[in-house]
Amino acid sequence: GSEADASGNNSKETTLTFGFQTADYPALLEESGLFEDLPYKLETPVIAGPAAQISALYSQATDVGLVGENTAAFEAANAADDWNTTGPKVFTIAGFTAKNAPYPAPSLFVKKSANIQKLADLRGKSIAYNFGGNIYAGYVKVLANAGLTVNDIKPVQLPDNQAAAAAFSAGQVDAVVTGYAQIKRVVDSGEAVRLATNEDLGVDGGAGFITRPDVLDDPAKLAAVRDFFGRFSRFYREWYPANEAAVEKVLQSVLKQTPEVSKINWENGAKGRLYRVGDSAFIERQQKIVDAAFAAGGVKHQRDIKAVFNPIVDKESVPQ
Amino acid sequence: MSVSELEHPPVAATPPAAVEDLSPRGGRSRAGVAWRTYRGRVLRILVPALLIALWQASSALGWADEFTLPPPSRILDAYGELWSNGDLQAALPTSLQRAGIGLALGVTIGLALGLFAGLWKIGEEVFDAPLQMLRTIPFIAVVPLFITWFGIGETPKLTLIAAATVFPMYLNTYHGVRGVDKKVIEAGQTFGLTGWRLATRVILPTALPAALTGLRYAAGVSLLALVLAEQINALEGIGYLVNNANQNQRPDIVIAGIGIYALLGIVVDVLMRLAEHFALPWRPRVTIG
Amino acid sequence: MSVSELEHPPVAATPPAAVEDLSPRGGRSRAGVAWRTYRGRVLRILVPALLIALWQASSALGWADEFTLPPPSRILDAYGELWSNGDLQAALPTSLQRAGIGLALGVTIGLALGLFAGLWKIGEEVFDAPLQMLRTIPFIAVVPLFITWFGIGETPKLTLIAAATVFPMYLNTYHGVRGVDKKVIEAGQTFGLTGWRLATRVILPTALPAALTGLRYAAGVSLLALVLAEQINALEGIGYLVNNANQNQRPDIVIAGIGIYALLGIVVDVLMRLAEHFALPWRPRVTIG
Amino acid sequence: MSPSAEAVVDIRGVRRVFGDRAVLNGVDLRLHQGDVVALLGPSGTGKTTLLRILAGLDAADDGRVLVPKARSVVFQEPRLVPARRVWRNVVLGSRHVRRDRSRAVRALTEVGLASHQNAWPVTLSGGEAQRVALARALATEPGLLLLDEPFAALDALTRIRMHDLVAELIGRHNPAVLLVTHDVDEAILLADRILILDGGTIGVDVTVDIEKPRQRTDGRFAELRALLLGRLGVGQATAAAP
Amino acid sequence: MSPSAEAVVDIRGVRRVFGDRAVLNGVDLRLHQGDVVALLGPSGTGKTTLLRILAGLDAADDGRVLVPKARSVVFQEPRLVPARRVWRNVVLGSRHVRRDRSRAVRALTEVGLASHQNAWPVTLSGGEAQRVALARALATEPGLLLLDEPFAALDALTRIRMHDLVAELIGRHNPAVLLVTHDVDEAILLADRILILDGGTIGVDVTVDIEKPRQRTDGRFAELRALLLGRLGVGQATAAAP
Ligand SMILES: Nc1ncnc2c1ncn2[C@@H]1O[C@H](COP(=O)(O)OP(=O)(O)OP(=O)(O)O)[C@@H](O)[C@H]1O
Ligand SMILES: Nc1ncnc2c1ncn2[C@@H]1O[C@H](COP(=O)(O)OP(=O)(O)OP(=O)(O)O)[C@@H](O)[C@H]1O
Ligand SMILES: [Mg+2]
Ligand SMILES: [Mg+2]
Repeated sequence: GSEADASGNNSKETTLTFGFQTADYPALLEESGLFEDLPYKLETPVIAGPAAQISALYSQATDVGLVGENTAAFEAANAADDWNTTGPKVFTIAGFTAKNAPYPAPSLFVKKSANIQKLADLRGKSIAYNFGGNIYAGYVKVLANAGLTVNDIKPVQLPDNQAAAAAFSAGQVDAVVTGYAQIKRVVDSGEAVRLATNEDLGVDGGAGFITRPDVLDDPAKLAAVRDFFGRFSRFYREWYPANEAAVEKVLQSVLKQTPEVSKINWENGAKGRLYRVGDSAFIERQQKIVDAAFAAGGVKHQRDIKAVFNPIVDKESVPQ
Repeated sequence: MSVSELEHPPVAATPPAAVEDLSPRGGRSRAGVAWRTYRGRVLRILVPALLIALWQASSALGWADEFTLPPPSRILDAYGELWSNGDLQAALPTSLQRAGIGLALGVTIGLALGLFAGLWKIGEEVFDAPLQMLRTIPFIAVVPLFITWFGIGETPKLTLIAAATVFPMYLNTYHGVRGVDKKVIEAGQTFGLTGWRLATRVILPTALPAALTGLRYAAGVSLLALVLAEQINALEGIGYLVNNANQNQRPDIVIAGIGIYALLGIVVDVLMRLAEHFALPWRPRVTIG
Repeated sequence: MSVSELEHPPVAATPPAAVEDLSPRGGRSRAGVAWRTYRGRVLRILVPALLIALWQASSALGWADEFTLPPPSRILDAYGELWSNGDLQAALPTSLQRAGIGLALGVTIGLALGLFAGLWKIGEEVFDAPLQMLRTIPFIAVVPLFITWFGIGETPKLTLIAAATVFPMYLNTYHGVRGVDKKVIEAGQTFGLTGWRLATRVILPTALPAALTGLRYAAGVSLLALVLAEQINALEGIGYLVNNANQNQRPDIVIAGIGIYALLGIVVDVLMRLAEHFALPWRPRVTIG
Repeated sequence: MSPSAEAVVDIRGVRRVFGDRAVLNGVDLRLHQGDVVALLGPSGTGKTTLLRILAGLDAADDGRVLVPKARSVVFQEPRLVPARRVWRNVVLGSRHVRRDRSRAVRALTEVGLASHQNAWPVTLSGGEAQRVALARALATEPGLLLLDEPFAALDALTRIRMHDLVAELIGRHNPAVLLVTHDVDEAILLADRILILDGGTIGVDVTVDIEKPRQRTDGRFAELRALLLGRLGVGQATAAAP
Repeated sequence: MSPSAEAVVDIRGVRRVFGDRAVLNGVDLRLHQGDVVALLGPSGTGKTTLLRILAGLDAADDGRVLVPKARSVVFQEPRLVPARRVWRNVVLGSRHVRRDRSRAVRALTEVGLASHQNAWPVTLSGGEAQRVALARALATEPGLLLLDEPFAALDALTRIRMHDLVAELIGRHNPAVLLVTHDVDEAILLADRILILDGGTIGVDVTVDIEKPRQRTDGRFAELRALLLGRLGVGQATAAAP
């Protein structure tokens, strides 16, 4: 990181605390070797769940946190004050998605026996999902694209992805918004089919990286953030696709994934790239998701959420 | 020494060091009794009220920011919001019904097993180990299993609440039964009581204080279990409200929800105190001061 | 009737209906004692073993599919995997230390408050209401608040475990103290015991069975609380293992984790039984059959 | 004692060991229907232990124990169930408690406690509790009545009333009775036979053949009293003199 | 009674009401240092209630109660702490329990229970438990000793030994003693003054001026016994005859 060296001489004393939700990230970052000899100290606590991530961020236990791509937008739409006037309390500064992934997530899966050929057929059917993140975005876009409201279907909200997948696999619901890995069994056996992918639904999927304004105002921290995303971008572009064995090994040993699941995850992740959060088409898609969530009662206000997407590290994330 | 001397003792107003005056003291004592009675009620309300005042002050003085600990005034607004949306009105009956049914199931099972294991060695040998295992199951991790087995209707919710309440009831009943005075049990046996009648006439009434402790604890657990249970396909309920607020970074509603829990906890407690009062009239109440 | 007639009674082998033979029966009785002793140990192991056999059978017979309820054989493999990775070896000491410290904190506070509230009316008036409120807090919903207040180090984890264990300890101690025979307390007071010495010499030893019930319960709770606590910035620990496996479609590891919990639960139980055995030698153990 | 009848209590060579001390070390005892036997002995000598074995509450370590099925016991302590009102304690073993309330009240009236029928045991005085325990035992129809110092907490007048009550019950149901007491006069007044338990065996077994009602003024009474007190280790001069 | 000395116990017009029954209804009592007073009365008449008020365990509803600070009580039941070994029960109130172990053993030896010093209370016989309670009271140096039927569960010989023991303690520390008993002979043997409590007040208050050691054979003894038994409602013929 030569550019970071230039920005501050005592930046070795800067600590960047980057909260991840799963333990594979710290392991993969280390494995890649791209994050050695950093001009600042990097800490990578693992904090499960978006709510806990946001708490950690607000309480300054972390500087940057990994959440869903739309988490900050939902925060804005839920906030008591309009962030367009008060200024955002959190920014999404980067995002990560796997376009053209072989197993796109979130996707809509339906039971064959439920006789659902198109989104509109979901009327009166039960759909399982979990609140928050991409799954929820997928769910509200399913409704929006199908031209349905929550009153036209039987929504089944469950605590997490696993529970939703379990309900679907056990035949308790007609449809589910989830990833392929979770319900592989029923799809492979032919009991269920995929009806729509994230792209069909207008959900990018993947992760969002959020931070506080004061982190960006601190030059040393900002420099560290820029440096980090520069390396992180390379990590996804170069290292991850080229190191299938190493990645799967980490997924298996750290996350205890089965070889099958870890392979699915690697194949998806190998297509993964950071994207520009300043991209207007992207922001427009996010606005649609928030609007759809508002229609479904998932957020409290209909707000313009443009302001939470801060392109301050877009240059490092997506180098030309 | 004449009688009148004793009634108006010249020096006895300051009795010698080794003597103690245990006489009841008319006026002071009546005030004392009243004071003790009211002190109880007042303190029970005053202490929480003070905590709330401190909390509001900490916000006003900037010790805690709005996000870390929203001030009580914000919590009140949250109640207003929940009330005007009708969330609260919908949540309470639903949740109380769930908690109630689950609790009834769990307590019945726990009581039966506790009695059985307490009364008969073989009961303990058969049920104790499985129950010790049951109680250590982290329910949060078995939600998918619950859904697979019990579906997504009311069954998994009630099952979960019942499962969570069985153990406290069991453990306290068991220990209560084991703690019943052996001598009194023997007396019952001598007069021809065995099995069920010995249990209902001697052991259960005498173990009732412990069983009620279990019930009191289980009642609290049933409310807590709502938070887990109502993650499963619930659209109303206090647990759902809290979960939902938690996912939406609404600490004010989370704390409002905790407030409802606390209130319900106190209601349960008052009810249990009444129950104890009526169920245990024979029990002298003692404190050392 | 001669003595020899009595010792070898011609008809007394079938005594008249109204007469009962209470004689100890030599051979049979020794076998009986041995049988009762071993039956206990055997049943305690046999019952869980049978449950496991049933479980394996249910997989073999297809009552439950591999994904929702993997058979015991798969769970064994999971243990193998966790062991060879060194996860188990890393998890146990970390988690046990956390649970232990949290438990020690919570139990100390709970014991102190329980004694205080049990012994002095004012203690109850001051602490009972706040504790009744504390116990109804759904900890699962306050993990984010704990992060806000206590950061992401060990503090929030230990605080959470301690907070979860205070109440069971408090409640049982309190009820134990209140349940101590008034007559014995009076005897202590008469012989000049007051306050602390009355508590340690008369009330605490006599209330110990109840306090130990509380400890036993709190120990279980401390293990359960790990699942929540180890959501916060933990990279090892049993709670972490379970959470992680749950998110990564490894029901076998989830169940393996539950198995560890169950095992720890039983270990705790055995330890508590030993503790009770040594702490309560004065207590006759009774069952009615 | 009617030698023709079959013994209803028949124990032989009963041993009971606590730790390394044989509290009972070969006790033999036979009682027939209607026998009233008093058991004396120093404190801690094993009287209660023997009663517990006869009641079926404790098992002998060795020996042979045959007793009637229907037994009633007045324990050395009242042993009332604290959670049940006095009258319910009296009909504790009854099959139809409510229906037997009148029986309970009758028994309580006999011991002079009808007014306490609805009290909780904890509010009773020592003697009242002991009388409730007595009423409980007397309300049954036992084949064997075991009384462990049942009158210890009673004043002289109440004690006489209770003596009469017990005598009446014995007349009515004709059970075998074993009465533990420390009062030698009481033993002589009530019993047909007096035993002294000491050192783990029954050392003295005398038949009282003074016709009833017995008078303390009777020469044979004083003689027997002196004999028993002597065997209990109390010198004539100190206490045994009439 | 030494009229010149100041009374250490001075109660006047003490009332105690349970429900709507005045169990004590104006009791007056003065005791001086060294006074040994026996309290007789039918069962349930309020003797224990009065003792509890003197012990400071219950409050009078009305009246005046002055008692010494240092009081020892032998309750009607043993009231041992079940969770503490016998010797620790004896020095229950002591500040330095371990240091006082020898004192405990001495007291236990006096009541003949040195061998039970390490036993748990639950294993004691009725009389043994009562003797431990006695040892516990005698191991202190009270200004007022309250004894509620302390010898009820003891055999004749042990009872005599305990009488001696109490007399010795009284000689040593000179406390005021109030002894509740149902045994009229015992009252006459031990007390300087005998009271009978009945109907809520002290109806009889007689001074015993027979010189010690008192003999049951003494005419004045028999006379006093007859008087007291008469006041307790026991006819001469039945039980009071010497
Ligand atoms: N807490 C109470 N509530 C109601 N009544 C009570 C209570 N305590 C005692 N009594 C009643 O007061 C009366 C006197 O009781 P107390 O124990 O003083 O009698 P006592 O003279 O010691 O009798 P005893 O010789 O049988 O021991 C009894 O009738 C008893 O039932
Ligand atoms: N469970 C036990 N464990 C150990 N020792 C015991 C047990 N039960 C009784 N003992 C001892 O056995 C002896 C006899 O006790 P028991 O109660 O039979 O005496 P007792 O003759 O009834 O005396 P008392 O007249 O004092 O009631 C006592 O020394 C007692 O300490
Ligand atoms: Mg005895
Ligand atoms: Mg009394």
